[in-house]
Amino acid sequence: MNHRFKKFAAGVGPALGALLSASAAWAEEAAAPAAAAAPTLDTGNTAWMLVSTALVLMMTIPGLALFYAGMVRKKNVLGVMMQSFALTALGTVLWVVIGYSLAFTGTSPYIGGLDRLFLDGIEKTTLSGNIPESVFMMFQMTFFIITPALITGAFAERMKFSAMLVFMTLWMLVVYAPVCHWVWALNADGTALGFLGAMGALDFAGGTVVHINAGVAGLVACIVLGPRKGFGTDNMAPHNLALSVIGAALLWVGWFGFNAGSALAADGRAGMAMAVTQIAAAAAALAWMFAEWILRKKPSVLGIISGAVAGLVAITPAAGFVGPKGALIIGLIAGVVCFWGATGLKHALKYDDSLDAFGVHGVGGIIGAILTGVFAVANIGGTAGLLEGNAGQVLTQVIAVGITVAYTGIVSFILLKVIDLVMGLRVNNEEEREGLDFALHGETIH
Amino acid sequence: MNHRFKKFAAGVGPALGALLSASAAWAEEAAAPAAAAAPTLDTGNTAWMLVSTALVLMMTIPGLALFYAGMVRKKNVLGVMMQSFALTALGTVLWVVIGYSLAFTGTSPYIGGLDRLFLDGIEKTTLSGNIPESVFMMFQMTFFIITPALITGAFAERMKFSAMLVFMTLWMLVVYAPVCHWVWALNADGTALGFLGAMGALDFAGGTVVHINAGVAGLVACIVLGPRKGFGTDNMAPHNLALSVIGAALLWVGWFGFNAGSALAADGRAGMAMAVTQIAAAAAALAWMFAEWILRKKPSVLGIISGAVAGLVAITPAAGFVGPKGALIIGLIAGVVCFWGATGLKHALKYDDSLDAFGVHGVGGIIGAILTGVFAVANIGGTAGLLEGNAGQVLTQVIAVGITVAYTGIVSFILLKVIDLVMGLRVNNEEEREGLDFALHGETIH
Amino acid sequence: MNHRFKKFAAGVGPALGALLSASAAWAEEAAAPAAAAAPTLDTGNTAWMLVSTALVLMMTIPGLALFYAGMVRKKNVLGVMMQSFALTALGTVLWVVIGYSLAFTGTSPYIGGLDRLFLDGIEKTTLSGNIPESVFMMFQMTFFIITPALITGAFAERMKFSAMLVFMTLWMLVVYAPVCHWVWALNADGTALGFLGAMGALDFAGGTVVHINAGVAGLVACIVLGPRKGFGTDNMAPHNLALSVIGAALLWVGWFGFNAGSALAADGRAGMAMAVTQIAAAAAALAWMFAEWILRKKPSVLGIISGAVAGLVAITPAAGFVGPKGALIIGLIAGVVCFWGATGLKHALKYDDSLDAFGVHGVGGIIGAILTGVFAVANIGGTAGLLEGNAGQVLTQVIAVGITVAYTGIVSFILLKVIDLVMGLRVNNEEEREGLDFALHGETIH
Amino acid sequence: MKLIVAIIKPFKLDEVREALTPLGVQGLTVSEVKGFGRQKGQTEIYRGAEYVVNFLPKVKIEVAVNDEIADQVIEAIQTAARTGKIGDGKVFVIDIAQAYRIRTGEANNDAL
Amino acid sequence: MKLIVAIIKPFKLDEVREALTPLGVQGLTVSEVKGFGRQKGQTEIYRGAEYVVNFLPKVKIEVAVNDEIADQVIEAIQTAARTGKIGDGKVFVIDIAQAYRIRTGEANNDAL
Amino acid sequence: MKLIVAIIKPFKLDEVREALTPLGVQGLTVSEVKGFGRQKGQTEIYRGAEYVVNFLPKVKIEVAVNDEIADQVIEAIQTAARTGKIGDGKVFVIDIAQAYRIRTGEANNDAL
Ligand SMILES: Nc1ncnc2c1ncn2[C@@H]1O[C@H](COP(=O)(O)OP(=O)(O)O)[C@@H](O)[C@H]1O
Ligand SMILES: Nc1ncnc2c1ncn2[C@@H]1O[C@H](COP(=O)(O)OP(=O)(O)O)[C@@H](O)[C@H]1O
Ligand SMILES: Nc1ncnc2c1ncn2[C@@H]1O[C@H](COP(=O)(O)OP(=O)(O)O)[C@@H](O)[C@H]1O
Repeated sequence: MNHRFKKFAAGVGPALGALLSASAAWAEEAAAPAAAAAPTLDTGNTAWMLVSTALVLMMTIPGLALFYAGMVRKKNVLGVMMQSFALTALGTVLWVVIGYSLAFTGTSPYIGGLDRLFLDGIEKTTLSGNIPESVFMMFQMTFFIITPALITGAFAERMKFSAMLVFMTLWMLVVYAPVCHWVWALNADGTALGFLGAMGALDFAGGTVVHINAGVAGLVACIVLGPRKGFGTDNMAPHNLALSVIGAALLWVGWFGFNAGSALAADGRAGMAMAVTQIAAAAAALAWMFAEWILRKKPSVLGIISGAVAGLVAITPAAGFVGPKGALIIGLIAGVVCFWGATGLKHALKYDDSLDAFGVHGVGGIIGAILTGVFAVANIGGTAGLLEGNAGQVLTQVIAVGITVAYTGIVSFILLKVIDLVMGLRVNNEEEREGLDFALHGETIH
Repeated sequence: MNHRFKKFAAGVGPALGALLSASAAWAEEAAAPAAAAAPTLDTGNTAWMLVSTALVLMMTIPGLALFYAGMVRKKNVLGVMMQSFALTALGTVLWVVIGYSLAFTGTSPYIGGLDRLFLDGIEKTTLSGNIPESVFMMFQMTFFIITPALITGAFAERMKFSAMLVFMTLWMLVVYAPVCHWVWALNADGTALGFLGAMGALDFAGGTVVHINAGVAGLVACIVLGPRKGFGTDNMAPHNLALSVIGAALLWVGWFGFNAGSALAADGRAGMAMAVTQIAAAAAALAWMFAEWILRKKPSVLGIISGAVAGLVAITPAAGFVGPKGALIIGLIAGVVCFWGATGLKHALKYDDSLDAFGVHGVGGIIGAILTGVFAVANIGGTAGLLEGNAGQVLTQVIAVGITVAYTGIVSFILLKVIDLVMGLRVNNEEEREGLDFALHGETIH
Repeated sequence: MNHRFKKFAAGVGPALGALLSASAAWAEEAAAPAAAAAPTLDTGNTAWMLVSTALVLMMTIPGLALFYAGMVRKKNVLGVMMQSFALTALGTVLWVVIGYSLAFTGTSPYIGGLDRLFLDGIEKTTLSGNIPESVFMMFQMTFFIITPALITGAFAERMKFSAMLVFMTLWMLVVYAPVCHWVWALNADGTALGFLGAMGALDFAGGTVVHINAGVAGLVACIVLGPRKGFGTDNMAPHNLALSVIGAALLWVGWFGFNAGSALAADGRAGMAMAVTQIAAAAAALAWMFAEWILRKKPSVLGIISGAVAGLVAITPAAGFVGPKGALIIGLIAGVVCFWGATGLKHALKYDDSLDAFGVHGVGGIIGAILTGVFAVANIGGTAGLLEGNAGQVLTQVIAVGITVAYTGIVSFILLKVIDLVMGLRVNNEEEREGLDFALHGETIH
Repeated sequence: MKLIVAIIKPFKLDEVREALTPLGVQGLTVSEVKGFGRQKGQTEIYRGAEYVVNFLPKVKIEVAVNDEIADQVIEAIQTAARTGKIGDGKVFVIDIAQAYRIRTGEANNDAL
Repeated sequence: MKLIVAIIKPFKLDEVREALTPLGVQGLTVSEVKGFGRQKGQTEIYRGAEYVVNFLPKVKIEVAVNDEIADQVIEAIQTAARTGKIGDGKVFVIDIAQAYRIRTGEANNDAL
Repeated sequence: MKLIVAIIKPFKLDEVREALTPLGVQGLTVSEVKGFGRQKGQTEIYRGAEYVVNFLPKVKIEVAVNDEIADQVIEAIQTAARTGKIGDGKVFVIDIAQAYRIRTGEANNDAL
């Protein structure tokens, strides 16, 4: 899914280049009687991408829904799960109607075209590289779904469900789709179309597109909405961390689809991506655990699972580019820095990022994106990083991060302010005290 | 797994026909030095079918077990989970001993033979198409397991565990096996053997075989058993909908194996089946949510997850035949109509379908089976539907639905009445009040 | 993963080799005439092994974590989950640093070498058979992780977290790595390197390496630590068996990766392994359920899920060697004997194996390992068992079991005693009464 | 005024509440409690380990009434809660010195 | 000594506790209860089935005080717990015959 | 008759119950409560946010006894529940005006 990968592949020769191309143009040809070079469907790669799609969907529901639900107070458990579930449904429809087209078609480096509205032109036999385009579209859909769901952690326990739906609808189309296009859209020849990709920015599975994007939007949202009533004074201890452990575990397992699936093939690169994903998650989990053990006297369950997620976030842009040793270091750094992001930083600046969408996904995404430029190994992903003498790559990464942060930050802010004026973002005090479960959804956990 | 698919394929010529044949005879040849036409094992398709089998098993345990358990009262949570778990074990043994043979062998259009008792003749090298027959047998087993488990939702919180086991044993052999044979059994040449299949009825992944079959049996069962004590007066609010959300999410994810797996290959048709599955689930979830929001003032978690399941049920027979737009419409219709089925219809007729096995699976299955005849696209599944000018297909679908409803309705009724006479179906009042967890299983949730 | 399989496959020659290799491989050859002997990457097998890795990870987190957490008292739920989660992270790092190298490299029949420290030498293109070595390494890692996690069931609710980490670190390197090497390490030509493997001992997926190893270590640990305060007098009823049902279900589903994945290919042997896994689990679940129903008057949820796990344990060494009928018998025996192991035996000997790590995994593993020698079918796994006239195989199995029991028993005992002296193994009474959740981790379930 | 404390079987709660309304009882407070008494506890078995649950789930009703209707209320509770089986529970009557309605500050009988 | 029993709205608990400390109240005991009264219950809807939850969550505070400060405590509780909306709850005052501190065996006022 | 209300540490429940049986106490009622007092609460930390849990889990035992054995019961409870550490709890004694056994309608001492 990453343009570098494509370029590298394209370098191997037209045949393989075609095999790996993700453009519709090629698919057309595939339908017509094809030349020797024409890509043919690989059942092994297709099997892996079908599974990866299922795994990434599982990350959002039930994974993320549980991870978040376990951290809120009992009165908001269902409301939090409702958000992830509703965004799954909403994101699916938006992606089909126009999102996919805006993200992956067209010839502009800034935004996609409208060729694929309602998935027009995707036939049973249409290929994207050597997998069906329907599968590529579905795999990408799951990223489109989880990104807004990640944001909900920042404003948990206080946002109106209706306002959340409106905000996310706009955000997915106005923020996600273009940023995705900038980083991952390809030309027919498999070279990068999006301007960030063309610039040479590396993002294997979504450090910028997914995590920085979501983390920064979350930070903006929690500041615009303001803290929960009683923040800092009332006891807001998590209701049931067992749910969060299940969620974190399913996120970890599902992340194999997220990262190794981003190789778009069941090959050595996917294997390496899976390995570094596991290594970074483990290293970060231990790093956070020991940091907390030393500083707070006790290693907590919430700590170790948060660390694992931090490591998974940080390795996301790097998977497919770095090796085991790089992953180990990225994980250790992410674990410690995100621990600080979710504790020191947040308390210093006093914003109420309820479930640390920014502290974990924003901070972890930024660390990962930059370290990708440090640890990239040429004969894994085709691009060398700082350690292999390509100092420039770090700068490229920093620029890509900066542009993403600025764009999502500004646009998210504007969207939220407008919606606040039009319909209001927050539930009233009565509803907030009563809890979103009953106040908004008429249900409670008994 | 769908005969149309086979027919269509068979049309392509003996080679492909062989590739898709499910008969042992062919497999023998495959073992021996084979002609050019002999099917060979495709590791990609096999990988996908191994995974699909795991995904569909996951739908029953823990998926369905959780979906149902979250909706009952605390005193019955374990009892409900016990039913799904025990049916998984029971169904496995029955399938191995005789079920598979009754469903997929023989030459009669009405019931299978006994060639595969205890799986005799399935060797390591035996192929079914280009996957091992052991894998095809396992994939089908998971459908045999989930169907009776779906029924348990209709009589939750009041049926004797012993009577449930006896009823399901008979039902799986006397109802499921033949209906499965009618719809999916094939001749050696890959053409339809079962009379419904031969008639041209379309059922890609089990609209009739699984959902209508289970839904109608459930309706009959809840009427024969009668309502729960206190139905309509006592507060029977779900104990913990968080469990139901997890369950619904796992059902959704697992359904990819159910529907895309029914392509029996990792190809473009599987990809299209996965896409329409996702689209219909999402559309139905939103449809139910908004219908409830408008009519009941609040969008509930139980509502949106019920809608998603309704959409998944309705797309089941249609996946592999319809395209994205058709799926969108099928989902929207299923969401609204099943909302009515689980609320208006049930309350109007006053039967106590505890967890809406009929309201969601019966109603959704019927909608899906009929709409498949409307939206079928020739160059996806090889059969045109009403919109492509093949009006007759709708009638074929209606007939298939009618026959299934009648058969399962009548036989289920007879089985239940007989068992009621012999051993009684219901727990006594004392046990029902105490809750099945302790009364039947000697355990409680603390 | 089993050496017999390699021998067998290697023995049959290019013909079968070709038959087992995937269409992709053929395509390659078609494109550029390749050297017949050179192994090429098979995308179908790789896809299945990527998925199997994810499935086995899912067995530990959240599977085993939930299975165990549901059986303890509320005050220890998080502490139990913490152990599985921390061992996942710890095991990953240990495996990468040195574990993998010790288990699978070198030329000694007793212990591996250091060629793969920090995974040195595993490149993107490095193959192991026809899958990437990175994937083989990852798949094996998940076994390295779940084995110590299984042990934690034996000393639940009373061991210090710090001491647990120290013990497991040593145990994984000093016990798991060598035993794994003895059974599964191969020479370059695919013949067995480890002395147990070379001896002809059959262990397809870890009866000795994983289950006996963990079960016996658990037994030793619970005896060395001594019983929980109030064992036999206080009410120690499971807090929430619904969690255990979810866990058991995920273990069952994940076990497909464990057993069918151990074929290291998506082929007929994997299909057969999946089938017998399902059959044994179901048979054992029913056997335990009916045994309990007869002896204790009520069939319990804890009983049926324990039976399923017992069957899965027992079939683990046998999968890939036995057929459906053998699996049925192995399951029935395992269900009844493990029921006795977790009830009669434990209460007779009065040790406090809190969650029956030995009663289920130790006893089940021993039964399975020995019965593998009885029911092995030559044309499934290449080795005949007693029933096919190869009586010697049973003896070989018994010897392998004996050696494993002795080694893990003795070394585990020494490690525990030393750690007890150095830092103490148990929490103090105050902490034990308060519960590990708060005492050790500073958190509680609210 | 009297505080009538009744410990009853949980499934009798609604019947008791309905029995009190006609007597003019406007409110009551309920808590989930566990009871130990003549009624024998249930036995739960987990992997062969038997646990006798000595404490059975009961519901405690606390209702404050003025002295006039106290006897009727006591009578009504017993009638509604009685199954005749062991474990039906108890009624205890305690004197209340003062009572207040927080919303209005009304005192004693007016507070009930 | 008096046992002051207050049934209040759950979210008022902290305010009430803070209001009592200045009066020298050193401890109190709290339990979660369900209240039935004039305040109407909420309606939950599940797949179209409506359940009126007659019993609303309340918190019961039990605080034993010596007679001197009883009236201030009663007053303080009401002030802190009052929202003016229906359902604010009640305060009941009961005489205590004896009181003991288990740790020391101290009796009556010294025990509080 | 007296209603003896004891607030104790949860893990002492069984000991207390066993201490009362020899005195002829046939039953008692238990509820889970939260206690606030001299004993300091625990601190839970979640991602660096510290929450002091002011309210500690306690168990409330309510046992109605006839006047004769009241003092022994009070004594027995204190002895069984005492650890000597802060937070052991309290015993309050309240007069019961009337008592009934619902099953039989028996009154007062016969009801206990
Ligand atoms: N002396 C007592 N003090 C307080 N509560 C009691 C007492 N005796 C019984 N109870 C409560 O009444 C319940 C029923 O009492 P039990 O002796 O089991 O049956 P019965 O009241 O029919 O004789 C017990 O579970 C307990 O909650
Ligand atoms: N007679 C009573 N005895 C015991 N508790 C009562 C009584 N009346 C009311 N309560 C408790 O007080 C709570 C509030 O009473 P309610 O009538 O709803 O409002 P208000 O006290 O403002 O009139 C009730 O939920 C119940 O818990
Ligand atoms: N005045 C009081 N009224 C009601 N309950 C009290 C009172 N004081 C203490 N308690 C209860 O007794 C428990 C123990 O009291 P505490 O002051 O912590 O220790 P100690 O009783 O040893 O001095 C408290 O947690 C609370 O539940």
